[in-house]
Amino acid sequence: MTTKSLERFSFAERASHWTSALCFLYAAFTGLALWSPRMFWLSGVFGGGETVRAWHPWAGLFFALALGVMFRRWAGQMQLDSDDEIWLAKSHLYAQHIEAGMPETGRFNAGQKMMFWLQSASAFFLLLSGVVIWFPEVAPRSARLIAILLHPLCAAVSMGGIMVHFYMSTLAVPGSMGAMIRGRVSTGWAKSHHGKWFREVSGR
Amino acid sequence: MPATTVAKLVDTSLCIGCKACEVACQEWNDQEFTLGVFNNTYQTQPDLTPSFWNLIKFNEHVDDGVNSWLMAKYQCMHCADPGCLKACPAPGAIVQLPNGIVDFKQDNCIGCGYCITGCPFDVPRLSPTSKKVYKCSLCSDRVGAGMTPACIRTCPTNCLTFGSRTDLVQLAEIRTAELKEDGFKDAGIYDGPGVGGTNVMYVLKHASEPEKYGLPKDPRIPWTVSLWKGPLKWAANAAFLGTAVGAMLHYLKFGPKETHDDDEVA
Amino acid sequence: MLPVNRRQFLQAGAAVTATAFGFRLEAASAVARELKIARTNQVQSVCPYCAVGCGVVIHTTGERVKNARPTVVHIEGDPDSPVNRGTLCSKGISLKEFVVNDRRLTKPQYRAAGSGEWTDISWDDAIQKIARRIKDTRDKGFQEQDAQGRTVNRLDTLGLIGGCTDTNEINYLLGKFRFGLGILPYENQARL
Amino acid sequence: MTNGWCDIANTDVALVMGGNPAENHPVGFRFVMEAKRKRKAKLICIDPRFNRTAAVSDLYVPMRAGTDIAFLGGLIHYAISNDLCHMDYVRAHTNAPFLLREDFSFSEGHFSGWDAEKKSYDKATWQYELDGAGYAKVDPTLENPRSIFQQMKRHYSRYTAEKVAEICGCTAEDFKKAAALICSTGRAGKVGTILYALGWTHHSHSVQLIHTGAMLQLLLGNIGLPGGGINAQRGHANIQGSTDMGAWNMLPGYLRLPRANHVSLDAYLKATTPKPLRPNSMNYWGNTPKFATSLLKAYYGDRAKKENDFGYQWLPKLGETENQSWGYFFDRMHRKEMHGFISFGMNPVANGPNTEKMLEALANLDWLVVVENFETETASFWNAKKLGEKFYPKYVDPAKIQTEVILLPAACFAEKDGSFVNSSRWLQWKKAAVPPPGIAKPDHEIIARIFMAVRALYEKEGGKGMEPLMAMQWNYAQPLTPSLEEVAREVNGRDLTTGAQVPGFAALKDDGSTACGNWVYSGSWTEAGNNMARRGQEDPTGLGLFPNYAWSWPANRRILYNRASNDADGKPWSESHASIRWNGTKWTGDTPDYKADAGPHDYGAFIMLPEGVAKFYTTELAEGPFPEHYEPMESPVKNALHPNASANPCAPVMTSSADAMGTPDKYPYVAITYRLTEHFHYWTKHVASGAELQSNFFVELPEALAKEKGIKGGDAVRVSSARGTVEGPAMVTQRMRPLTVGGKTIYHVGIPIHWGYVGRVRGPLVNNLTPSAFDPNSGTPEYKGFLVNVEKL
Repeated sequence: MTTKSLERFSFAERASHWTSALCFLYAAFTGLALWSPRMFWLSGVFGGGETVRAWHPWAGLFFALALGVMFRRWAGQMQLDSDDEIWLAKSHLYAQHIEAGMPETGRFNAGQKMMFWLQSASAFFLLLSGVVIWFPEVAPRSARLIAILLHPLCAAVSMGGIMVHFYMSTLAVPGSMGAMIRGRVSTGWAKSHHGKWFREVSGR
Repeated sequence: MPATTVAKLVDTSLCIGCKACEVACQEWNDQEFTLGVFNNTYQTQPDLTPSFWNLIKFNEHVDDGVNSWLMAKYQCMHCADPGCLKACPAPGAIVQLPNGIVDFKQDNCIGCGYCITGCPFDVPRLSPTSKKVYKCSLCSDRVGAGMTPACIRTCPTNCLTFGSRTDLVQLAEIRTAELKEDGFKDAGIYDGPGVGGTNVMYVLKHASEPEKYGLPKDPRIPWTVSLWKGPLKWAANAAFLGTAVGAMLHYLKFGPKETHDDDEVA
Repeated sequence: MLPVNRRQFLQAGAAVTATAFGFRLEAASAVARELKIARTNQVQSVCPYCAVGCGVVIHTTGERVKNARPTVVHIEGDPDSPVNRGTLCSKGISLKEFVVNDRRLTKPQYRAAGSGEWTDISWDDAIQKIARRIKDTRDKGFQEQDAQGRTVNRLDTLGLIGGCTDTNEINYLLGKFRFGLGILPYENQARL
Repeated sequence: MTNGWCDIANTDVALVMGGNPAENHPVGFRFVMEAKRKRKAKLICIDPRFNRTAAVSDLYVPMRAGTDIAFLGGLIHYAISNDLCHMDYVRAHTNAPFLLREDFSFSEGHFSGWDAEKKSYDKATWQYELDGAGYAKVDPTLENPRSIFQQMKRHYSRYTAEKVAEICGCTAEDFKKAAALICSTGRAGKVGTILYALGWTHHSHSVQLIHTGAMLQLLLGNIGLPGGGINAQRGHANIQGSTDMGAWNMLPGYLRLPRANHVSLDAYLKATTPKPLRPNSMNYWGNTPKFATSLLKAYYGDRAKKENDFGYQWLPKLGETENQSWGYFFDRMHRKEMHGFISFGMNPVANGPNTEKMLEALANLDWLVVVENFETETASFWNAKKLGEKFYPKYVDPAKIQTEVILLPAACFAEKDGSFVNSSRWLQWKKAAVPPPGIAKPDHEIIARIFMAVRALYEKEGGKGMEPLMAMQWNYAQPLTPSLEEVAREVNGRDLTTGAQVPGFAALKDDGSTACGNWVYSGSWTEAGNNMARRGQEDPTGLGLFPNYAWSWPANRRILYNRASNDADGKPWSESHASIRWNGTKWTGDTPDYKADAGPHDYGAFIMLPEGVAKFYTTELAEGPFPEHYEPMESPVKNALHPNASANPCAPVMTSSADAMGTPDKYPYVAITYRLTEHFHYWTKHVASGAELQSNFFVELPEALAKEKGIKGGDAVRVSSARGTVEGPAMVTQRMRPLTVGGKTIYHVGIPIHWGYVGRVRGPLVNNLTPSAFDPNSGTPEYKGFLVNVEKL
């Protein structure tokens, strides 16, 4: 084994990520079906309206559980430090691929950290409101009234975020997808995108 | 020719709490009769259920030593702007017929229960067994065959009347005037202007206090439901579209983020 | 009198509303859940509960079906009755539940002296047993003359009650039964 | 009812007292609501409970159970003393001008002629003062102190508003408010009705109570007018019909059952046919011989001949003073004086007073036959201990009960033809719609089969009383399953010479040439066919009479005493309220309760009465010619008018071991039993819908009493009387108010009746509590106003 590749994500990390991702996708698409009659056709793709009604909450629950695993694992690493603040202030440069003046990033850059917190927060509220919506005959009306607003609101935020996440991980930063699938990245990739982390793990 | 909007008028001043309408509804809709639990009232059930769509609420009051026992029928109000329909995601599960009847088609219902939250009157009920939502259909089957709804057909005291909405509004106005003449200065019509008018209307002796009858004071589709099904929907749609377009433009302009150290590519 | 057919019945029902509101309901109709009384036979009857005497229409199915017993599928108020004009109370509107009821008695039953349970008995045996008991009681208790020698032809050791929900004709027959046997203790619900 | 359901819509003031039509006759009540809406009629509800009728009434006055006569007597006093009577009506159509004998008197709760030993009256002093021709003397000015009007005025002068309040527990102000409204109908142009039911009949003074109501209506000129009358809302589909058809001491058509001293038809007719008491009295009951003879011809056919008194001797005879009504014969059964019992569609264990006594009585029989739709408490009485658990501690186990029981399944209403008579006296024909379930049979077939089997046994073996048994005519085309149409034709009657159906009772003869099973139904099935099945929608008078819908007894007359809706000269009291009118040669409109072509002055308006006029004062009742307030047999207080004659002096008291009576020290609360709109009697506990609407037995308690006892809504309570107990959850309510009676706070305990130990829903039988106290005239038990105690469990 040369030093040409590094382990970026452990098996457990990848497993929980993809579990939550698949659940998220199912919940997102079926959520869209339940969101508006215009999108109800989507329910046909995912098993029909009644199935979607039955499975969406479970998908959501598993999404939240898997995310919970990720949260426990990563929450420590996702704390923002002073470099992250600079990074965030200069994130427009990052978007334009201008590296000059950008601080070196650790295992996760500030954008990823923000994504993490955003997804965690919305997942928490999605779960909370989702349970209320799951059992309308039990949940108090006032809770339901808040939930039906909170749930789609969080879902929209979450899905918007995931769209960005998806873009970043596929087209915008080649190599990312491989990292999450196979778990490894090239040293070059690591150096380029997460310099600080590269030095930490490679000891260079 | 546009269909006549049909309506039901509940003249609470004529209700004697005989519960014929409750049973007529059960009987016509082949609902199973169940046993009740004693709860210190004459009211049949504490609330509507998936198989009990029409409940007389027995409201007891004593004001200044004078008893009153205000009975009011409680069922789907067949709103002109139905909150249930607004909240429903499943096409065809809740339909608003040209005659104004808001009907639930259980074949299309997915049991999400959004209608329960959307309803300002808290009427639809989710069946735990069939996982579908049920409520008064205003006997759309009977009305379709030229018959009056079962509850109205059986009402002995003319507390319930069925007809075109315009006619019933007139009748309600006449009754209100009569009640005022009889000394009920607060008499009035309750027809939910906040939901575009309901096709089930009430004549109340104490119109400024509908809560006395167990009716919500100023029924409106909950603002969260309106926000959810209105601005939020559009904002979210715009945000999704914006994100997607943004990503595309970003890629076209900046392309992918390059990795520098080619030699070390795995 | 012939039972009304469905059409007349529906017309009668609609006519009430039409006169009241000046429009026909058909125009307002747009949907059809299936009408469960669309193919029923209708018979006019009278509610057996209180003495308001509401006219009812009994909807039945199965009259013309071979190897099937006609059964009641729905009962509602008779719009032609000036008393109830198609309306009914909570008891009347659920008369179907009274007629078609798994608690109805369907066969004669017998409880022997000292027994703790019912046993089945045939109609013939039941009638014979009753006739025998009546005769024994009557033979023992029938008075042709009283103490003063006046003809009284009376029986007061056998009691008879009923009639409040039986028809006049049955009550008349019950009266003949009573006076044939000479029964004096004969009561109905009027006092209770 | 003197009037009818539809007619209630014509009223201006509806007094509901002793009834709760909104709950128990909801469909009939629609006409009250119509009157309220269309005529601005006022509805007054006087009841111990604020019930569903009270909820829609214009005035509700609470009143202690059993004090109705005091309230009504107060109204009579109020009307007379405030000059609110319809005096022209009173002068023209009542016996107010009649003079009483000088020796008639009333003091300390007793009328003249009281025999304290026999507990009955010698009625000689109650009679009218007669002239030489046997007619009653009258004073048209009503000034004579011995005139009934003056006597009545004096009798009720004691019933002041304050006295009424003291007795009834309402306030004098409430009483006056009610009185002003009710008495507002005491003039031409305004009509009031009284709607009553079991709240008036379930007393030990029930007949006098209804008499008081009728007196009030006469004073106000409300009898005979559309929208008026005194209207019993009868409780069972054909309770009116079964009364018309004769029960207890009656033959069909209200002909009296012969008594032993009526040794011949002639003696019977002499004793039961009244003589006119005024020269202008039509005295229609003078036709009794025609009705009786025609009945005998219907009963005994060709065997009834003039020579054998038309078979009169075959009829059973009551002893001279014998009473075989409910309370008496169950008492005899309890004393083992009866051996067999047949119950057709009745449930004495549930609906008779003092359930435990009923159970013991049935256990003393040799055999019992029950013909029913459902298994009843009566059919399974031998299993009461097991099914009814703790309520029958003394009741023995089945092994010790030697009564044989045969339970026969009967067809229900939808499974047989025939006619029912509603409260409006309408005979309505119904048709069988479906066959009975299983091998159940229609009642007439059951009756016929038993009767034929008994006859067969007698034919084979001989026995006692063969002649009356065999003489009864049973010549139906199919004797075992008589067609009810055939029976209905027999009831209507026919001319035996022509074979044609008689057109009405006017055609009946006393020479044996006509046969008629019930003269009041004569006209129901004429040559024109079955009039009971008519469905005509015409209403020519616009008063809701519907003369061509069904058929009303007598003679299709829809409003009884309708001649009285016109003044002495035949002019309507008011144009809007006359169902018949005199056009100079005949009466038009409703079938006149009068000779159709007789001039207004020819006869008195009340043709059925020997007086020819209506009676404020009657000698026919046991406890007095004027109604007097007596306390219930169990009362929390002494009679405020005459403490030494507190309860009805003539009311029978049963003395069996099961007949304990309670006193207020042990049982301080006044109990009333009643029906709920959700249920029908003891039937709907078998029906799913009734079971759903009100699944649970409960006890209604005033909030104040509940507070005193620490009882909250839903807490289990035990109600006990001197006879037995019931247990159930308490419904604590403000709808039952504490009443102040003679300075003492009186609480009512409300107990709905509908449960029992068999049914889809079950609960205690409330008659565990009720006393075997009865009205002396009608034999009705006292279900309203008996004493109980309440404990929290």
